[in-house]
Amino acid sequence: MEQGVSAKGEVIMTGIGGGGVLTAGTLLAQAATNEYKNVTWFPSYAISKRGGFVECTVVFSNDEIASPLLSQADGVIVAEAAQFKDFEGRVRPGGTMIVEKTGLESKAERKDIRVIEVPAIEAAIGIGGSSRGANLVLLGAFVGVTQIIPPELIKQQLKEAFAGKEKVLKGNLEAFDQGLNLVKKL
Amino acid sequence: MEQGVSAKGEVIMTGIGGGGVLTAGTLLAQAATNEYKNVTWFPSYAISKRGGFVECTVVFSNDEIASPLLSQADGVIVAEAAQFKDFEGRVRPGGTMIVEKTGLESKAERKDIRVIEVPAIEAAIGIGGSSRGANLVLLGAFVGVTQIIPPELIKQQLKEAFAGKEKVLKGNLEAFDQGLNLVKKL
Amino acid sequence: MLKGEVIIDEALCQGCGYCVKFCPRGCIAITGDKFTPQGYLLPTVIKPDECKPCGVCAMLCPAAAIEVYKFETEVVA
Amino acid sequence: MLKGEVIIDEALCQGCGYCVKFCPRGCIAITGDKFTPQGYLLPTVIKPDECKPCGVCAMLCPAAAIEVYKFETEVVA
Amino acid sequence: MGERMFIEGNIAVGWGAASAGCQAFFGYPITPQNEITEWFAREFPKMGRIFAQSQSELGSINLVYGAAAAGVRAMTSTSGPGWSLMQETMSDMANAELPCVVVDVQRGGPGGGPIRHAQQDYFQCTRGGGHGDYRNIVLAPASSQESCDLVQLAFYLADKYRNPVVVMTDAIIGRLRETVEVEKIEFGPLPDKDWAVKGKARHKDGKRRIVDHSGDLLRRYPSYRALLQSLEQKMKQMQESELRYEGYKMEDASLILVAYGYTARVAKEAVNMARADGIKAGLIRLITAWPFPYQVIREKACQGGKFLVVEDSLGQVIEDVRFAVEGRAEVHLVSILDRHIPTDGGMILPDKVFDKIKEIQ
Amino acid sequence: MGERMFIEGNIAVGWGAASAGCQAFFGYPITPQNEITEWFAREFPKMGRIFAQSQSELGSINLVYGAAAAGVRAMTSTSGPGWSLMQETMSDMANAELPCVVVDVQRGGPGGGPIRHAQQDYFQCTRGGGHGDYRNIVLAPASSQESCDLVQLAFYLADKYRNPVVVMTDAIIGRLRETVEVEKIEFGPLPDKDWAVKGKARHKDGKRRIVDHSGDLLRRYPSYRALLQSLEQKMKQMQESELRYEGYKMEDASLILVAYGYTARVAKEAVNMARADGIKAGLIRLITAWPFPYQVIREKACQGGKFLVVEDSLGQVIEDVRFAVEGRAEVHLVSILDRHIPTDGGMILPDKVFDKIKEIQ
Amino acid sequence: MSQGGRLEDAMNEEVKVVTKQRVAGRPKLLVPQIAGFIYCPGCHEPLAARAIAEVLEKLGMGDRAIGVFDIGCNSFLLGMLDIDAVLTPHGRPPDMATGVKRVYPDNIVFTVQGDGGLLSIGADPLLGALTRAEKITIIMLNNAVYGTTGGQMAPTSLEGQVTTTTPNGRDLARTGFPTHAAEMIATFRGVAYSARGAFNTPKNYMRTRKYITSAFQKQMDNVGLSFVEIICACPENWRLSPIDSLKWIEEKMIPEFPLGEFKNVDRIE
Amino acid sequence: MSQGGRLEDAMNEEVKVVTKQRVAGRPKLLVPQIAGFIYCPGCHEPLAARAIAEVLEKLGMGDRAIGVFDIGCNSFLLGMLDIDAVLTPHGRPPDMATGVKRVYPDNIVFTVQGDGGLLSIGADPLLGALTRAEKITIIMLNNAVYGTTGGQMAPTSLEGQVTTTTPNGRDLARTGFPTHAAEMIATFRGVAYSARGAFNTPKNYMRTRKYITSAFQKQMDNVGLSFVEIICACPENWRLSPIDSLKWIEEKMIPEFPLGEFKNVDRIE
Ligand SMILES: Cc1ncc(C[n+]2csc(CCOP(=O)(O)OP(=O)(O)O)c2C)c(N)n1
Ligand SMILES: Cc1ncc(C[n+]2csc(CCOP(=O)(O)OP(=O)(O)O)c2C)c(N)n1
Ligand code: SF4
Ligand code: SF4
Ligand code: SF4
Ligand code: SF4
Ligand code: SF4
Ligand code: SF4
Ligand SMILES: [Mg+2]
Ligand SMILES: [Mg+2]
Repeated sequence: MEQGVSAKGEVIMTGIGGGGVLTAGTLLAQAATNEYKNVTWFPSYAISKRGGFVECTVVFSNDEIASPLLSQADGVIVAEAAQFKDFEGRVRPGGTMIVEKTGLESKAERKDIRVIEVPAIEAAIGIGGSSRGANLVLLGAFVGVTQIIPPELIKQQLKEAFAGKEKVLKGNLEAFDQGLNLVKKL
Repeated sequence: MEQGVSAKGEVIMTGIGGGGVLTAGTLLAQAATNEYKNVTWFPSYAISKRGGFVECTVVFSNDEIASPLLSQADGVIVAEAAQFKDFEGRVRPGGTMIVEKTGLESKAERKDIRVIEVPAIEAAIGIGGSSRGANLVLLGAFVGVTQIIPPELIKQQLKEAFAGKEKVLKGNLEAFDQGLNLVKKL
Repeated sequence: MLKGEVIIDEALCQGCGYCVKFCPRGCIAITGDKFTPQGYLLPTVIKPDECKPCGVCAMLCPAAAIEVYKFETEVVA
Repeated sequence: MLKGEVIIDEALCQGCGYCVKFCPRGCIAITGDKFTPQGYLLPTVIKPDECKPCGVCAMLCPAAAIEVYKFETEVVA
Repeated sequence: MGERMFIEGNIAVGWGAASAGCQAFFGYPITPQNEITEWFAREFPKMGRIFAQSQSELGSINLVYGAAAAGVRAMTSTSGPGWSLMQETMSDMANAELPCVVVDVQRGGPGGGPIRHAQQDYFQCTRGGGHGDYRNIVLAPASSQESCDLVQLAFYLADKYRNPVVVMTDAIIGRLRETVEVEKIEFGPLPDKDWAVKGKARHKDGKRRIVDHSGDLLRRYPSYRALLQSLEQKMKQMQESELRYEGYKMEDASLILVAYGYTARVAKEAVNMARADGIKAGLIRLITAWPFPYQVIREKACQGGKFLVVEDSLGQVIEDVRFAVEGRAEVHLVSILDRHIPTDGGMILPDKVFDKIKEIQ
Repeated sequence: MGERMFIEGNIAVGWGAASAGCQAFFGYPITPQNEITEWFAREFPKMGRIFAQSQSELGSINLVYGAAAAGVRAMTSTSGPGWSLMQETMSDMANAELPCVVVDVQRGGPGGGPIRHAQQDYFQCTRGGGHGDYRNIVLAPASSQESCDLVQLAFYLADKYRNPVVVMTDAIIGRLRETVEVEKIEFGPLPDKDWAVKGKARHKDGKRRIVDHSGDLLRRYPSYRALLQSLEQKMKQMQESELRYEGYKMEDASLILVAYGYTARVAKEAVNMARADGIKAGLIRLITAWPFPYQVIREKACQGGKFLVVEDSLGQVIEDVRFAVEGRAEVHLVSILDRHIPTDGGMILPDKVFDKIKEIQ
Repeated sequence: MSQGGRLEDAMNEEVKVVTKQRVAGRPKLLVPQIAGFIYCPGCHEPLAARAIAEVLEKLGMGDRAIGVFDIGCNSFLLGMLDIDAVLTPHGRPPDMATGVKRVYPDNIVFTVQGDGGLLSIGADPLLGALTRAEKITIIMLNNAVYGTTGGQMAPTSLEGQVTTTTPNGRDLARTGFPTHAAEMIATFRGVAYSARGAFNTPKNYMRTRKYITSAFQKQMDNVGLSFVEIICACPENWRLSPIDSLKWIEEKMIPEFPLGEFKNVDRIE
Repeated sequence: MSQGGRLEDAMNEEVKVVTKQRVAGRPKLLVPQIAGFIYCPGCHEPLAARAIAEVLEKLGMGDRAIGVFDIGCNSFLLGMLDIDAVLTPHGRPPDMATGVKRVYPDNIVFTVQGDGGLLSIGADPLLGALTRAEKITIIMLNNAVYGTTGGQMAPTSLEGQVTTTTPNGRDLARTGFPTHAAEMIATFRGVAYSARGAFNTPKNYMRTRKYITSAFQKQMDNVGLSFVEIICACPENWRLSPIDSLKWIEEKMIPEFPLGEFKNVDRIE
């Protein structure tokens, strides 16, 4: 097994409940299990079960993973623009933040991190007619920018997850690719 | 209120369950409440609820009563001859032991206590035709020997307890008196 | 003329469609182009004039999002 | 001739009197002068010859203190 | 003013509750507390107060929850197995901040155990008992008189802190008959139970009241953290203000016995025996088992005293004493294994304690 | 040999139980353990093993009692409120000497509390929990892998000591998905369960067997005292033989963190951060919460170390640590009040612990 | 923002409103769902809150009613009903209601519980209250699942119903039969009233409201325990749309759980 | 020391015994009461042990039976029956019986419980077993009181009955109505058999023994849960002599609790 691109990966992903964020995080984590000895995926719900904020944290490493909960991570993906300010502080210095552009009202204050605004909802609607794929667009953008893991692994994961559901699979792959593309120019 | 005969009284009474021993002990304790500031009465049952050994401990004093449970007491009344050996050790040096004579097979070994054998069952049968009053005979003998409390107080107590039940009262008073008489000669 | 007015609170509506199903006069419909702030499809009173304000839509709205009024009017002009 | 023998275990009997009450032939009685080791009044088989050993006394004895036998005899002498 | 009675601890509990204005008692039979339930069954209807026999100890405590939520003083009593069954609701009442009094007449354990005395529920009583972070004040009477008085105190403290209070007694104290002065004790004023549910019509402001054990619905507190902080605050205040113990011949004592309930009586006798023998023994008798007199014991340990815990269990109080002395003093134990008869019929008697005193002094 | 899976702690519990040869699971829904019950509902019938949804947590533990009495490995899982409901029977099983495994996936308390993580059942788990004198071994997994492995160990220890074993996890460990090697672990031979009830026909000697939680009927022990002595002996042996903990960077550590479960993971990260900063921090991670490593901690305290307890409660483990250090060392706390969000959504995160390390070092 | 605007349209037409009257809408005792505690779209449980509110208003008992709510989705009703309320540990409402009622015998004291909460873990308090013939009203929402905890089998789950603990459908041989609460409770002597309603049609809603009225009335008349079971859609755990849930109630639930009154007596002999 | 001596007398008369056969007496599976755990004189509970022993012997199931006993006077049966046995915490036998039965489906698993233990604190396990239709047998001894704890009111106590918690007689308005277990349990779909017997006459004893036989047979045929209630004298707490207790059963108990079978089906639909 060839060593992954990165020796250790840390990602926090946040958004509004309903599964999208958790699913995208799971895809990333599952993909990483092929490359890393240790992978952790941790979901965190807010108090209410419906419509509240959720976040998940993914860590992968060939060394022992001490804490699967992180104060700060190298990568942070914010799927709900309103949460941008809450999560700006949770990026490690030198880290990357991917933010949904739709609804984004504030600007980054930190200078020691890279913040990339991605019009994921727009892109998703462009593909499937609904915002559903937005999380995958964001994930694509994140993987594209950070090269944290080979994109093919995520695609492989998608194929396994949606085996037999060709239409859904196609839309998801497209959304993920769109994310990769959106950040190519960067 | 005149001070009672004794500044502090301690009695352990033991026998076979069914209430007789506990009732006799209660009479003594109730009687003592008229003379003493503090009185304790403690019943102790063996494991089984029917037919097991019971014992009760009565303490009265004008000072605080530290422990209502006693390793040894000044007075010990054994209503079941078979228990004689078990309780010989629980008499304080210089104390008095009243033992049912019927069935008594062993002799006292201690020289530092006074042991008085009382044919209480025999006496009770003589009075009421059954052994039922034996505990009161023993109590009478004990009070008679030790003068631990004025006998009238016990009789008063009996009168209150069996008010309206003249026949029972009469038998009980007779039994108690019989106990007092049996030890008069001593 | 007795008429009905049906007011749907968009902040409360959860788009279940019960009002649509139970209006005996077919006054309400989910037209598919309007969303509540929570993102649910929002029903619309499509035939306001048909409403004989029976209150059934309000009665079975789990969100208690519907208020129904009856009123009489006369043309002024 | 078929006869019954009823044996009451005195160590077990609690003197409830059920055997007395239920013997259809009145064979058992509490005579009032015998006690069990626990001090209960002990029943006595007062009419041994009447016992057609039906087993009822044993069946309803809570203490299972009764054993009933049937036997046939012939006079030897 | 009070009435002098010659009654056992279990009965004294009833008179104490009646004196404290308890309005509702719910109980389920269990030895050795039956006398309590039966007392309420007998006396409360006569007083026009509420008695109901519950379907179980779960029922007992949940009925108490209801009556307490309605704003009246309510209580139940039980023994070990039943006490265990109450733990979920005890935890809920701590969260809901509902006052109530629960009497645990300790019997032998674990499990079905023997139905006679023991002192083995100390951990369960003093560490909250149920799940989650909370504590109850635990009062431990050592006489009939105290059974009466501490039940009254328990009601007062329960209302003061809006928290359950446990009266931890045992089968010996419960059955010990003594002369008792039954008298209503005044502890001072308490705020109205404006939070209680009574139907809106009974509230001056006409607004609804909610009793909630989750802290979630309608946000009694702005956050879970705020609730916890408030509970912590309450626990601290109880610890600071409600510690009660009796020091007996402590001034010059170099060997200090620690005990509660019936074994405290036995220990006191042993102290007397030791003193008569010239041994400088003293006793710290826990009146509150929680809060626990850590500081008092620690100070004594710093002064070089030795300790002897007397408890009818395999050793629970001793852990708190060892915690308090912080390794500075020897801590010895007379335990349930030292009963005078090696069956469940045995008790810890004064001689045994005195022997131990002589052995370790 | 094992199978590599990417699964959450709650699921790992299931695979661990299956590997250990658990034959019967009984459970009642409660968040955050539902995944466990649902796993057994899904997988056990396929394996021809017993699953039944119980009517309540009382039902869960009592069904387990039955299956355990019948001689098979049986378990249940629950969370705080349900755990409280089980205490009567837990105490009974200790007396009856019945092996079983109970998983408590801790959530917030007291009472209904929030259904998310917390670590507030420590006292209840480690002090026996129910009435009477007894203790259970308490295993505290800190990862999915350990959730799988310690459940297997739990079954072994339960059978070894004929005593319930508690696996105390929390909602974070329960939901944390990690790579797990699922493999049957061999712990060595155990005696036959010759004491189990199976109908006389199944016993070689043809004689009846009785499972009794009172110790009274038919006198399993010659006296109550003998039973208690045997229980005490068992507790001592567990304490001597079953202590398990992980020491992390302890050799030269002068600031020692103590934690279990999820906060142990967080604490480990904080130790790494401290070390990177040149601070000599180390970690004692409890694998058994009872027995507790008193001696280990005491020795470190004697060497002059400082302590920092990290636990998601108002402070329970800290009492054991303070007990261990006997006043010889400072003991600090990062508690539930130090969560990163002041609602129940918060967790204790590594930064907070690291800040505290810097503050106290 | 509100929509509808029938009235505004009328204004434009230069008509004059002669009378305007509210015909239907939120009852006064009903407060909106609380943020963070919002029922799933199409859930019938909030309709129970509405029905109770309407009945209490009609009886004029809103300020003399005390609701005792279980843990469960049904507990959100506590937030919605503007009356004094007690939240209880799971399964315990009949006990707390008893405690409250014994203190305030003149108030209406009722419980709201799920099918899981009443019929499974709630057996101890339920049988307790039935045995003692407590003068309380128990309202049970039957959604054939444990809703809150994610859709496990309940005592009321139907044969073959897929739940998270019966992934292959409920197998009666292994799990027993659906409990018929209204019928079972009616068999107890201390019960004055028992009925089962539903909210799947306007007619059934109104019928159910009548059942609740009768139940409260029995309590006010001090006759005995009264009970109302209400079949409620749980689209979330049935994995159906709200509209399909109505169909499922019609085709599956009601055939198993017939609607109607099972007991109605004015005096218990 | 044994008495009776009919045979010895015969010997004296110089007769020869031709045949001798045991007609009645202690069943093999019945061991004597254990010292320290002895029923009160006239208590009917030990007769339940006898009846069960006789039935098991007849069915040849003595070594395949497992008894699950509650805490209570009824728990002394555990000592008397020479079969595998489990003692449970108070009220829980149906749970333990379920656990055992699920492990050994081919054994006869039955419980013995008091009326207090089954109908009051036992509601949780009872309803659980009824709901799941467990294939176990429940035997309930109805003595109208909590015997062991000294005679408190039980759910089965009669109107006006004096107990230690109803010192002025049971007041139905305050405490509810006597529970009719056999009838109530018969209403559950998962139940195959339900009956009530008594031991107050030889005929009733034999009838009750038949009920127990039928109940065990249903279990062996795997039909459903089976239940037998047995009215038992408790002279101690009724404060009556054993003989007067029989009269009380006849005149008070049986009119309230009629004897007979309330359900007997070979297949549950
Ligand atoms: C003692 C205890 N056990 C389990 C739970 C978890 N729990 C919360 S609500 C609930 C039941 C939900 O089902 P139901 O009563 O049918 O109500 P619904 O949500 O369907 O309205 C359960 C099991 C709990 N809170 N407490
Ligand atoms: C949890 C719990 N609560 C209470 C008790 C006390 N207790 C022992 S037996 C018993 C009930 C006795 O009544 P019943 O079940 O009718 O049996 P009986 O003695 O009349 O045969 C009770 C309440 C207990 N052991 N455990
Ligand atoms: S009030 Fe009646 S007619 Fe009008 S929209 Fe509503 S349901 Fe339709
Ligand atoms: S019934 Fe209410 S919630 Fe449902 S769609 Fe209509 S307005 Fe919205
Ligand atoms: S029935 Fe049995 S116990 Fe009763 S008197 Fe006869 S022999 Fe004795
Ligand atoms: S066997 Fe029958 S006839 Fe003989 S004594 Fe017994 S009951 Fe009477
Ligand atoms: S889970 Fe079911 S019962 Fe709960 S709110 Fe959603 S639809 Fe309603
Ligand atoms: S108390 Fe009653 S039930 Fe118990 S043994 Fe005595 S007579 Fe039988
Ligand atoms: Mg439900
Ligand atoms: Mg009974």
